[in-house]
Amino acid sequence: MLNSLMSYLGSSVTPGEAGNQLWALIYVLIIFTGVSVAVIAMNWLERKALAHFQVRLGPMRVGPHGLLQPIADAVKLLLKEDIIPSEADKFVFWIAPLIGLLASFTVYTVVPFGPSQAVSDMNIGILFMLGVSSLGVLGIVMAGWASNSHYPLIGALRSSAQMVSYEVAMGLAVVSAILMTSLNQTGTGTLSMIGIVQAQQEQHVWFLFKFFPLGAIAFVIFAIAMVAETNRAPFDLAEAESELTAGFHTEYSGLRWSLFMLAEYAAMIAVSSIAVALWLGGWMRPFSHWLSGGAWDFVFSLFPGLTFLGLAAIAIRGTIRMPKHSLFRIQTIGLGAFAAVLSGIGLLLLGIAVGARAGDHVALARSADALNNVYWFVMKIAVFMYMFIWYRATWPRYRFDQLMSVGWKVMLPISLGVLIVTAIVGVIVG
Amino acid sequence: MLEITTFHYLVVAAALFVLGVIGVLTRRNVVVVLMSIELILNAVNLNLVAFSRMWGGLHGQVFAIFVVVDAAAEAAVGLGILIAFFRNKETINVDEIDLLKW
Amino acid sequence: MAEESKPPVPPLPDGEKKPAAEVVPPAQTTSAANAVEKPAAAAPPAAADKPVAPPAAAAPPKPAAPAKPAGPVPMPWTSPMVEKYRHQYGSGLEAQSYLGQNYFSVDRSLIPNFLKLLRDEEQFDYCVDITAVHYPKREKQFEVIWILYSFARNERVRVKTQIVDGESVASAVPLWATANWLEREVYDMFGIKFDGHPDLKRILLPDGWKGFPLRKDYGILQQDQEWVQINLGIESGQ
Amino acid sequence: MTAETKNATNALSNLDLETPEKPYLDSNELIINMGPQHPATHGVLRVILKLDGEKVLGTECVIGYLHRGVEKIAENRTYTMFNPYVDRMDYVAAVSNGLGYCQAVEKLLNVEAPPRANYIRVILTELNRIASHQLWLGTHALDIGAMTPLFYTFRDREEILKIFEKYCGARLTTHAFRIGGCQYETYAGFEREVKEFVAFVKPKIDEYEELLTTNRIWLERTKNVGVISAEDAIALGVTGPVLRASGVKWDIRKALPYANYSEFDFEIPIGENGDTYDRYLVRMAEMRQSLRIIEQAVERIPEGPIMAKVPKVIKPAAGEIYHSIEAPKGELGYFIVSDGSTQPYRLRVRPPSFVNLQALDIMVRGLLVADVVAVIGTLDIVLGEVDR
Amino acid sequence: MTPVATPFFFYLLSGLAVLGGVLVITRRNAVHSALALILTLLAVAGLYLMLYAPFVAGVQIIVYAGGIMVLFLFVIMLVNIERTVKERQFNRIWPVGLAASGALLVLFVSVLVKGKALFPERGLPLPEADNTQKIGEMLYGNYMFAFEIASLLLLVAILGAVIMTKKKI
Repeated sequence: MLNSLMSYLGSSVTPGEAGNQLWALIYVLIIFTGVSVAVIAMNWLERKALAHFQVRLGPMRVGPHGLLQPIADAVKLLLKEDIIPSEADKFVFWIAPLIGLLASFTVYTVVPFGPSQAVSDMNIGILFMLGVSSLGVLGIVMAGWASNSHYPLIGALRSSAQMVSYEVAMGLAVVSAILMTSLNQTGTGTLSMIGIVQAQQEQHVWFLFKFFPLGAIAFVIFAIAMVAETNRAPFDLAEAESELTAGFHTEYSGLRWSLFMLAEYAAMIAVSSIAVALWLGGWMRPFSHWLSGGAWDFVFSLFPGLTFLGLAAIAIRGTIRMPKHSLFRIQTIGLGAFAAVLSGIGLLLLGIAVGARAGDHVALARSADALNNVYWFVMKIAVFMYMFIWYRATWPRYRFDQLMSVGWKVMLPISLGVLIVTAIVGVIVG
Repeated sequence: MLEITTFHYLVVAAALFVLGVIGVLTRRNVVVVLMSIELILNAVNLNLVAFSRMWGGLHGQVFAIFVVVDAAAEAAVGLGILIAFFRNKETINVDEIDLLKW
Repeated sequence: MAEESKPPVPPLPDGEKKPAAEVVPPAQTTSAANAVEKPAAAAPPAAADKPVAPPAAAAPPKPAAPAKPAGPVPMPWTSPMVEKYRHQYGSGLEAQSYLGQNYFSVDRSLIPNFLKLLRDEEQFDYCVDITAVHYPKREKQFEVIWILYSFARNERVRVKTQIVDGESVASAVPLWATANWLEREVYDMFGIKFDGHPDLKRILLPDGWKGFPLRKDYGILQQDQEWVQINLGIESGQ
Repeated sequence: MTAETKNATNALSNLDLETPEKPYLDSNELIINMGPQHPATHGVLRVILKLDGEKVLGTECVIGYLHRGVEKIAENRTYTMFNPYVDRMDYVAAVSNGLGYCQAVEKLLNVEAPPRANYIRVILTELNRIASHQLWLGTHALDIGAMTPLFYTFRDREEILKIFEKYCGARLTTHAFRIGGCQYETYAGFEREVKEFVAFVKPKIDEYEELLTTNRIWLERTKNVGVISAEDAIALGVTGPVLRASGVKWDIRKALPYANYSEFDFEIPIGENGDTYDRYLVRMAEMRQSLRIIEQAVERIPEGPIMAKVPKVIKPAAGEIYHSIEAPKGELGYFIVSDGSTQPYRLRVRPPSFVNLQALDIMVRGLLVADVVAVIGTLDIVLGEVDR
Repeated sequence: MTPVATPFFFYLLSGLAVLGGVLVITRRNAVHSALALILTLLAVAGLYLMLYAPFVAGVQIIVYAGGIMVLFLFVIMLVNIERTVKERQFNRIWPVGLAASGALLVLFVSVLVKGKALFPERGLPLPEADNTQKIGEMLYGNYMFAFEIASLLLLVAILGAVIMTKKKI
């Protein structure tokens, strides 16, 4: 066991490829926990950010600045009565959120957080991701149908039509990115997620900027389609609360409802990671080509630690500005402790980075590398998450027919055109 | 455990095929009949891919992809007919589809 | 108020009617016809000298002598329009003005025609409101009131008719679509039926409710006990 | 099919739905109850939607859930006692309601409020119009899916409510006016605060417009949605911004001026197409016009008494009167029949929301469910006033 | 990627596939049938992966499970009449159908038993890494014509479906 644990450490491929089930399991656990924590954090962040967009404070009561609000929410949802409507199809009603959850979490097996930081590297990685994430619609459709109620049914119909239509444009945009992977020395493209990122590394360019503006257009199409794909504003027709009360999950409550939310946010992170891997260079740090060299590598490797220290600084500022009333003592202590934890993590990360630079300890260097890779990947995803919130705060909701016509009449032709032009340019240039 | 050979896959495919045939021949609901046809097509696909593996070529897999395309076309047309039919007769039972024209 | 009922006089046949072109409003009304376009200029500053605010009347109303301690009284209302219709309908129609607001008291049988004339010939194209008043002591218990407004003339007029309990009135829905709900509300509150209404049913009260709350004999605390018990499962809604 | 939907089917059977051909999947026409509890019905409005897929074939409004019998109550209260009740009808424009009622009774009494009272009335009423439109904008945008304007408008509406509170102690159901004038003299700094408010809210209105007016999705959601032509609007008795958006330049403040509106210089914004977007633009412009009126009124507000000579016991002579004002939602009319006693013999309220709501059906036929929500929002109904 | 515990996964997946198939033809409710079919499709996709056909597996998931089945569910919801659940599920000639299927099964079994010796123990090694690329080359090389015909077929199918479902073009 220990051997099989240690045997992987030296390898530079994913545990799935190395055939190391134990490490694969560990990765799965890490990713599952990480995504769940990210969803919880996203929940808090969305409420907070949205609140600040809307000139209000958002959650402030549970924990300092509402930091513990997601936990309180989770507890509430777990304890809440779980209602199944009497006329509902019990089995389907029960299994629908699980399907959604399963679909959005299965995607993470091929998300490349780093060259070897993924559960597995399938040679059909992107195909797998698109396929599995498209299964999420089944959960929504079944939830809407099983509720045996009109609003959920309409929500489900909307959602299925919407997701199927946007998948087409999304797929074509993805294909144009995949096309770019073949423009290297060997002339062979790849569908593997890690391969795609490595192709960007090889070509020294994020595909976002490749054949400017072709890559950018494909990226924008994907970025729009992925919002539609995850049923988020302004494409949140399936759960449009002002029209369909809550769409497909109108009849859901408590735990099952929270599973839907979990699935939705996990799917958001998943599609964002596709976008990051395909167009934003995956785990590559910014300017890895222009600002190359050991010194720059070192500078950029400081970023993870500095980020945590920055967060810690914000938390410390919050602690200092906390009212000096005895009622706030616990909150102050809590925020202070949070700041301490954050700065501890930051210092640790800085230490690793510095240590990797100073000594030539292989394990340290490797973990510094891994941290960097994961850090940049997560940071890029975070940008997308923020965009999701921003969209929601800014835009009204599309109407169903408009959504469809945008999907079929605007995005599909453009993505087809981009694909064709990319192919032509690829042939000419490569 | 036994080594898995092409034979095993063929057995599974045969089972799926027979299930599909039973569905097509006995069920009344057109939607289920269509789904049974999908089962048959899958059985065929499984055979194709298994043989492709057996002979080490990719022709079987390519053919399987064509079958999937065909299945998509069949589903679209079949469900289209079904909707048109349902609109006229308000039934989706296959044994009530007994007129060539209405 | 004109309480006494008049014997119905059938309107003149169409052939004898004056052609519409001759029905020219008086001069100041024609100028007021533009009021929709530039009303501020047309409207005199109404506040200072005249207590009656709106310059609504086409024919300037008789100043409703405010000095009179007994209060204002209805005045006869004269205008070319009134003259024309008085001529046409005779005693079935009475035009009066109270506090500068003009109204016709019309016999019930004249209502459909008269409203149609007002709309088509006098351009009262906007039916502001339809309502009713219950006078239990009178022989004709109900007074149904149409409040009409003309954009072209910038003038508001009321048409009233009196009916006995159980009698119906012609529906104004064919003339003004807005009458639909307004008549339903009158029916709901007073139980007055409107002939030719497309969908005369209760609007504010629930469908099975018994009684018509705005009648004077309906107490303010009264309710349909039975309905409340059956549908709400409580003894009383109070 | 539950019993509920069966009832709904019956309720719809009398709608003359023009279906020249067999509708798509006719056995699957959906009957949907939108409301009485629904996020977008602005209260307890129940709209029975008959849908073909998502296309609306017909609607039927079921109202009366908030019916309190205001007209019956009026017959059992004295004129003075009834005054606060009118605030509860259109509870987002309580000041307007009060103005209409007080003026109607004043007319019946044949008295005129003194000029200073009229100025105060105009200022407060126009502030109230802005508040009402702000609330409308927030909720309407929320219906269409834009969350953020709601919070902006509520933030700014708060300033108006503060002025109300300082003036008369109440924020929502203000009961600001009395028959014959105003009860309260303005507080110290009233003029200054109103001026500050005007300066404060002008850029805020720009801010709302910045979020919405040129927003592509907003345009797509509102342009050519819920179109009502001027003829239809007049026939349906629709008033207020909805009528003006259809191109009819008619505002009671100009056409039949009351209070002292004839002394102010302002414009009547009108639209062209009568769609949801035009109604939006008209209301936005109306807010600006209201600010103009307020600015002029604050500048010119005279000194003097604020109450006319009104007897302690209000006992109008027998007679009847109809008086209407331009409330934020349209023509708000009071038809009062007096029998010479201290109580109105009959008091009829002509509610703009009630009449405007009637237009919903023809406005949404053939549109989609999402548009129903948009149109309900754009009609700017308040169920307290619809049901009374 | 080297498959692990091959027999276990094979029996698991094929068991699931057959179970799904049985459920498809026995469930009263069409939605349940569709769910069972999805189960079968996913299991078969797993079997494809075991047969070193990742691209076909991916296509299976995307096209079948993600596309065709959503279409099925969509239509089931559109034509969802509850009485079909309460009605007779099998047509009157079901014994004949069953007998015919039984005969087919017997045929299959006999063929498989007789021909068992024909199948080699181990398939020839298939290069997995460039599976997709090879398939692509074949699709656009050897089978180009067939590929074009397939695309034409799809186009015709789309048009047909649209024309049939539209009440008025």
